[in-house]
Amino acid sequence: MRTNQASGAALPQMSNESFLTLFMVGVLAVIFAIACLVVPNFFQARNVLNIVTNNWFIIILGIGVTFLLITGNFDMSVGGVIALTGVLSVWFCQGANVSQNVLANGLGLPYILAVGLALLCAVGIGAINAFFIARLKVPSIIITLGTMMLARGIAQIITHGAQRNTSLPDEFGLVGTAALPGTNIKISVLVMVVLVLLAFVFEKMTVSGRRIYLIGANSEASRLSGVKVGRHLASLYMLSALLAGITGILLASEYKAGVSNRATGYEFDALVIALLGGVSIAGGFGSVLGMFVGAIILSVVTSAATGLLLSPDWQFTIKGVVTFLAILAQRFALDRRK
Amino acid sequence: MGPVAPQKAAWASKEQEGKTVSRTSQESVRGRLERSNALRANIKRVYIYVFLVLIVAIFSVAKLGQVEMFGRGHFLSPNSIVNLLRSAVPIMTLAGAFTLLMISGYIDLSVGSAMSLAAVVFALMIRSGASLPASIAGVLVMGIALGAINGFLVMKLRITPVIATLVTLNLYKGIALLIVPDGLSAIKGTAEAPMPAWINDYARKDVLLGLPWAFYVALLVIAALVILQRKTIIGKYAAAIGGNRTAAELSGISAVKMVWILYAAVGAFAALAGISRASYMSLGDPLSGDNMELDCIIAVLLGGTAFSGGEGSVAKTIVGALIIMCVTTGLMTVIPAYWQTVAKASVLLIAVILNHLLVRVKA
Amino acid sequence: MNRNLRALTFVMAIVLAVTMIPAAVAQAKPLKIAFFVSDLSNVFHQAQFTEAKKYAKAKYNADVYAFDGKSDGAVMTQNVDQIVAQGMDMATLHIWDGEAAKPGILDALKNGVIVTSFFSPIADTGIPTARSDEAGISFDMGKQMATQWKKAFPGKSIVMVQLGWPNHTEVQSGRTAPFVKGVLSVDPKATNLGCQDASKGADAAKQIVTDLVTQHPEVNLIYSESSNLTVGVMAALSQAGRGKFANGKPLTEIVCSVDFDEVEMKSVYDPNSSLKLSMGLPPVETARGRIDLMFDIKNGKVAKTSQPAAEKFYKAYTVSFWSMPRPEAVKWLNTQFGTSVK
Amino acid sequence: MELTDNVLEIRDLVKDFPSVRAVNNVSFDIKRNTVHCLVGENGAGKSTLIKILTGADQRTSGNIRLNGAEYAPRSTKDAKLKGISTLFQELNVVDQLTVEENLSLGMEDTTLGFLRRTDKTKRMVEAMNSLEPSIKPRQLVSSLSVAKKQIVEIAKAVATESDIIIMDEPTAAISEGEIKRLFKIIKGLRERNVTVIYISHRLDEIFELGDYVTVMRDGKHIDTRPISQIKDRGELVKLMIGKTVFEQYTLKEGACKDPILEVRGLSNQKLNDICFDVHPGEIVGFYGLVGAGKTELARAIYGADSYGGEIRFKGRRLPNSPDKVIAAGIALVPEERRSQGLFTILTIRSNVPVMNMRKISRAGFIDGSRERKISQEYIEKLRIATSSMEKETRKLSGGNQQKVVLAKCLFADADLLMLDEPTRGIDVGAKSEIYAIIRRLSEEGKAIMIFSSELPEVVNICDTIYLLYDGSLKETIRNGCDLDSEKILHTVTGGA
Repeated sequence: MRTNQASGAALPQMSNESFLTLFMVGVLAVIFAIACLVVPNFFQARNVLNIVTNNWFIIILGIGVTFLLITGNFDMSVGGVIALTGVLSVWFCQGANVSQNVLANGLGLPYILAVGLALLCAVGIGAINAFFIARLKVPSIIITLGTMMLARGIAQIITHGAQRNTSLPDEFGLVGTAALPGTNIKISVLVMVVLVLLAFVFEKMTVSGRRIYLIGANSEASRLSGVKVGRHLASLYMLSALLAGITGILLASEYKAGVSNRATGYEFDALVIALLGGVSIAGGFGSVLGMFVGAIILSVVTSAATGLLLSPDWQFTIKGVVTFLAILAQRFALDRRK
Repeated sequence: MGPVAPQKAAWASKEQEGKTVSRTSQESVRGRLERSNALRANIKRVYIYVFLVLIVAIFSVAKLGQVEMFGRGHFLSPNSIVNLLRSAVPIMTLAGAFTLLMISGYIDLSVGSAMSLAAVVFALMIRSGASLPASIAGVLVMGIALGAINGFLVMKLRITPVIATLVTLNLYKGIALLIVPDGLSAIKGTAEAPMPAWINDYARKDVLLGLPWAFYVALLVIAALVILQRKTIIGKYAAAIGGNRTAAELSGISAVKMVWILYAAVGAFAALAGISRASYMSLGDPLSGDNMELDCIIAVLLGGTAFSGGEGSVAKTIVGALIIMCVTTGLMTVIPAYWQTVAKASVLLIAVILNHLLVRVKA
Repeated sequence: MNRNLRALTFVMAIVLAVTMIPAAVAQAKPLKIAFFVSDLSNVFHQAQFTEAKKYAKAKYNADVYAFDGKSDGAVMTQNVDQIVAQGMDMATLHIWDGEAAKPGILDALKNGVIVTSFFSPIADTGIPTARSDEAGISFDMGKQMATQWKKAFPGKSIVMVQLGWPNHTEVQSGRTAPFVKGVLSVDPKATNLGCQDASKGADAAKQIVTDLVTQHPEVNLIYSESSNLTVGVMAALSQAGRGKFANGKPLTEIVCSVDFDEVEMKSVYDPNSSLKLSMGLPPVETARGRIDLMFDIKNGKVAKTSQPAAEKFYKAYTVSFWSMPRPEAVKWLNTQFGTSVK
Repeated sequence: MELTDNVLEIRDLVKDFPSVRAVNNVSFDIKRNTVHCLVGENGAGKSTLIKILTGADQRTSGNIRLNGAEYAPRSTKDAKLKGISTLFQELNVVDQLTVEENLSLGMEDTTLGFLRRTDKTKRMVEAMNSLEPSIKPRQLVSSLSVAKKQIVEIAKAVATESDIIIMDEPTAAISEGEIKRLFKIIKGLRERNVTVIYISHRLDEIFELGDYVTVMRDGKHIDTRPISQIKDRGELVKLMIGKTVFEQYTLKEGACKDPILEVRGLSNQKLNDICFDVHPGEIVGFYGLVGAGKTELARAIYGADSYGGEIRFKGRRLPNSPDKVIAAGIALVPEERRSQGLFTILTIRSNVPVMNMRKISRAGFIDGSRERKISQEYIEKLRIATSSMEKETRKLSGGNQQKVVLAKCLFADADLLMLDEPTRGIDVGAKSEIYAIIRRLSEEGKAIMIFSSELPEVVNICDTIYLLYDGSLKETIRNGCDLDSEKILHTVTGGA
C-alpha cells in the first residue's frame, strides 16, 4: 500500500496498473468498513492479522499464477502440484517396512532429501506444462487442467486415494508448525511475506521481471526485440510449479499428512485473487501487489461470512457475486478511463 | 563502396542456376507436404473411431478370465451397454453444443454450473406441482438466459471467455446452492413436500431397448446439432468466425450476434442435460454438474475440434464423449478406483497431442 | 462420405474380431462384491475397504471392488447402476441419496444381486442395513464435554460449534444433532453457533476456526466431525494461542473428533491438549460386519428384503481421556488399523 | 428517376487522423460502367479514401453521392447492401471452409436456415473457374496457394451483384495467367453494368484495363482523366510523384571497406536466391511493391523466418534466431509497428531499453535512474512529442510511436540497422526528422538497410538501391549515377 501512495502522488500520469490497484484498495476499504459495521468483533488487531495470514498458501500460489497471467497464460495445475508434492514428501520420508499397512510404509529417506526430491517432481510437472505450452503452443488452460489431473492422479495412486500420515519422523512437522520466536506467526506466513516481497522486487526491478510484461504486452514484438519468449515462459511455469511445491511441502508438514485431495480448487482461488487484484489476461498488466490486495479482499469476505455464521451456500454465493461485481467494476472503471 | 557492376554479372548466372535448383527442391518439398497432409487428413478422419474400438477391445478382453463373453459383467453385455449409454446422456448433450461454440473459437466453462442450476430448478418445479412440459419449458428458458448472460459478458463487455465464464461458473453454482434449503444437500422429496415418483420416468423408464426417453431425446437433439453444423448457416458461420473472424465480418456476418446465439444454445443444452440428470436422480443436486466442463473439453478435443476454432465435428465429439464414459465405467473393476484420475488425464493429454499433430494441416 | 463408410466397416471388423476371441473357460469364479464407500479419500473408509478385501478373500474367497462415491451424490447413484453392469453378485451400499438410487437397487435385486446398505436405511426398498451407532456416541461425547466444562468453570456458560457437513442429512442425524442434544442434556441454556461447512477439508476448517475464535472468542465446545478436519481445527487453535489443557483441566475449550486414528491418539491422551475425545469407528469390525451381513442373506439367515428393513448396528466407541484408559485405546487402535502404537 | 451519368460523386472529402490529414479536400466523379483506376504513391491517401467508401472508416467532412443519393455507409455490410463491395488487400478467406463455402459466405440462399445449393452458388463457381479452372469447389481453402486464395476472393467480389466493386491491388500476389483471366472478367463486368474502382501499382495494368484514372498525391486529388488522354507511363509517373523529391540526395564518397553483411543465395518460400553485400556507413535501399519480398527479406536476415543460403555478418555466419542476431549487432524496425515493434500498453520508459536491457541493468537488476535518464535522452534526441516518459505508447501519434520504435533499435547499439517501411503513415515533418537520424547514423559508420515501397524515400537517402520483384533481386542502382525513376517503376512493376 505504501507504493500505491507513491504512485498516487503522480496522479495525473498514473498508469492503468496503479489505478486499478488503487481502485481495488478502495474496494477493499469499503468492504472492510462494511464488515466492521456488520460483524461483531471484526475490528480488532488480532482479526486483521488473521485476515492477512489465513491465506498464505493461496498467496504463494498467486505469485506464480500472477506472473503467468501477465504473460497471457494460465496455470491451473497448482492445486494438483500441492497434493502431489505433499504426498511425495510424506512417502519419501515414511519409514521403510515398518508396518503391514501399505500406507504406513515409505522409502525412509531423510527429510531434507525427501523435500528436495518432491520439489524436483513439482518442477517436473512445470516442465511438462512448459513443453506443451512453449514448444507445442497448446492453449495453457487446457494443458494445465490436464497436468492438474495428472498430478492429483499420481498423488491418489500413491495414497490409494486417501492419505499417508503415519510413521513419519518428528522433524517432518517442524517447518509447518513452528512459529517465529515470541509470536504466533508461523514460518509459512513468513515464507509467504518473503516470497511476496521477492516477487515484487523481481517483477518491478529485474530484467527478467520486465520481460514478463513485455511478453504479455506483445509476444511477437518481444521475440523481435530479442526476448527468448519460449524459454522465459518455460521458466515461469517451472517457477509456478516450484512455488506450488513449496506450498505443498509446508501444508504437508503443518498437518503431518500427505492428502491426495488436498488443495482441490486452489487453482481457481489463485486465479480469482489475481483477477480481483486487477491482473489482466489480455496481458502485460497487473502486479503481485494487486494480487495480494485481491487475496485480502477475498479473505475479508470469507472471514466476515464466517463471523456472521452464514450458511455455506451464502458464503459461496457471496464470493461468487463479489468476484462477478469486481470484474465488472474493473471493466467499467477501465473503460471510463479511456 | 563495393564493386557493384561485376557482382551484378555474377548474380545473373547464379540466378539462373539457383532458380532451377530451388524450383525442383520446392516442388519436391511441396509434394512431400501434400503427401503428409493427405496422410494426416486420413488419420484425422478415422482416428477417433479407432480409438473407441481400441478402448472397447481392451476393456472387452480385460476381464475375460473372470466373466464370460457378453455375460453379465462383461463390458459388452447388453446391460453394461445400456447403462453406459444411459449415463452418457448429460455429457453427450452438453458436449454437442459445446463443440459448436469451440468451433467458433469460444469456450464456456460455466456449462457444469448451468447444468446443476437447471437440475435444481427442474426438481423444485416438479416438486411444487408444475407439470412436466411446463417445467421443461421453464428450465429451458432459464438455460437460454444463463447462456445469454455469458454471451453478454464475452461479446458485449469483451471479457476474455475463460474469465467471464469462470466467474459465472461460481455465480450459477452459488445460486443453485442457495436455492437448496439449509440442511439439505439437494432438492428432494421431504415428508411435507414429496417428490412425484414420475419424475424419473424421463431418464429412467425403459421405452425401447432398455433405454429411456432422455436418451432418445438426447439422440434427437444431437442429430439436430449434427445437421445444424453440417447443413445450416449456423454451422457454417460458426466455422467462419472461428477460422477468420475478420473475413466473416467483412462478408456481412455479425460475429457478436452469432456467438451470442451459440452461448445461449449452450445454455439451453446445459438445461437439457440438467433436466435429464435431475430426472435420473429424482432430485436436484446443486453439485451434479461439477467438473462437467472438463469432460466437455476432453470430449471436444478428442473429437478433433481445433483449439483455436474453425473446424470440428459434433458427431466426433459424441464419440469422444463415449470414450470418456467407457474409460470411467470400463475401468471401474479393472483397476483400482484411485487410478481413474490418471487415466482420464492421460486421455486428455493424448487428445491434446493428437490434436496438435493432426489438426494443423500446413499449406 | 465413402471413406467414412469404409472407416466404419473397418471399425466393425475389429469389433467382431475382438468378440470372436474365444472366452477363456471360466473356472470356479469367485463371487464379486461391490463395496461402496462415500469417499475413498477418508482414512476410515480406506481402512474399511482394505480390511473388507482381505477378509472376504480369506473367509469367503470373494473379490471385493471399491465403488468410490467421491463425496458426490451423482457418482454414487451411477455407481448403483453399475452393480449389475459390472456383474457384481453382492453389493453393500454407502450412498447419500437413497431416493435417487432406488431404481438402481430394485433393478439389482431383480437381477438376483444381494444388496445391503451401510450407514443409512434406503427408503422403502426393504434391504437390510448395517450401521454404526454414531448418534449414541455423539450424544455421549456432547454430554461428557459439557459435564467436564461445567466441572471446571461452573460459572461460564457453554457456547458450542460444529464443523462438518451442514447440508448432509446423515451427518446431521448421526453427529451434529445428537451432539447438541448431549450438551443440552447437561446445560439447557448452552448457546449453539451451528454447524459450519468445512467440507473442503483441513484448510477450510483451520480458516473457519481462526476466524471464529477471533470473532467469537467465547466458543468453548468444538465438535470436529472428521479426523481430517481436526488437524485443521487444532492448528488454528494453537495459532490463536489456545488448544491447551493444564494438566488434564480445560483452559479455553474442549474439542472432540471422529475417526480416532494414530495421530489423534497422541493428543487425546496428552494432558496438555484440548482434544480430548473422539468417536472410534472400527474399520475392521465394520468391514467384517458389512461382508458378513451379505453372506448371512446368501445363507438364508437374514431375509433379502423385509418391511420394515432389518437393521444391524455395529458398535462405535467413545474414545475419551476421561472414560477410556489409554492402554485400552492403544489396543483398540492397533487391532482396528493394523498399526503398532505403543 | 433517370440515373445520372456519374455513379459516384465525391465532393470536398476530408479525413483527419490525430497527426495527419490523410485525405485533403478531394473531389472527383466516377462514371457509370467504367473501370476507374486510382493511382498514387504509398501514403497518397488512396487506402483511406477506399476505407471511407467501404464504410470501414468515417469521413471527417465532405459529401459522397451514390447514384445521386447521399451515401454514408456505417459498416462494410451497409456498404455492400448499398451496392459497393470490396476486394481487400489482406487475405479475407476462411481457411477451414471449402472454396464453395467461401464464395457464398454471407450471401447464402437458405430455407429456414438450411443451406441450399442454388444457381447463385453455381454461378459463383463458374465465375471462379473462368478465372482459374484448376480450383475445385469442394476443395478446402487451406490447401490452396496464396495466389489461388486471392482468386477465390476475387471471384467472390465479382459474383456479388453490386453497382461498384472496389479492387485494392488484386494482382499483387497472382501469376501472369491468372492476371490475364482476371482482366477478361473485369472487362466483362462493364457490360454487366458494374463499375470497377481499380487500385494498382502496376501501371501497365492501368493502361490495359482502365477507362479513367485518378491520381492522388499527399492526400490531395491531382487529376482525373480518361486514360486515352495520357500519353504514356512516363506522364502518369510524373503525375504520381511530382517533381521535387529527387534533389536532396548528395553523393557520398567513402573508403572501400570490407562488407559488414554478406548475403549469398538466400531463398525461402517467398525469396529466390538473393545475393548482396552491405558495407559499414552505407545506406542500402530495397525498393519494390507490396508483396515483392521486402519484409520477408528483412525477417529472414533477422532470423525471424527460416531460410536457405548463407548470411555472414562481420565475417561470421549469422545464427537463425532474433535474440542471437540482436546480440551479434543487428536491429530491426519492423513493418507493423503496433503489432511487431511496440509494446503499446507500456510506457515510453519501458519501451526504449527493451533491446539492450544489459545496458541499464546491473546483475539482472534494472537501474531505474539510468533507465529514466536514457529514456529522457532519447525523447530529446529523437524529439518525441510527449508530456512525460510515463505515457503509454498507444496514446502517442503514429510518428512518435515510430520514433519510440526507432529509439528502441538505436539503443540496441547495433552496427547494422534494418528499417522496414520506416515512414509509413507518418506525416512529412516526422519523416524528414527520421531521414536526418538515418543519415547521422550512417555518418557514424553504421550500416543501414531500408525496405520501402516509397520511391522518393529510397531515392532520397540510399546510396545503393536494389529493386525487388517477386522475391528476386532485379537490378542494382548506385544512387546519384544512373537514376531513372521511370525505369525503376518499370522494373518493379514487372516490366522486363
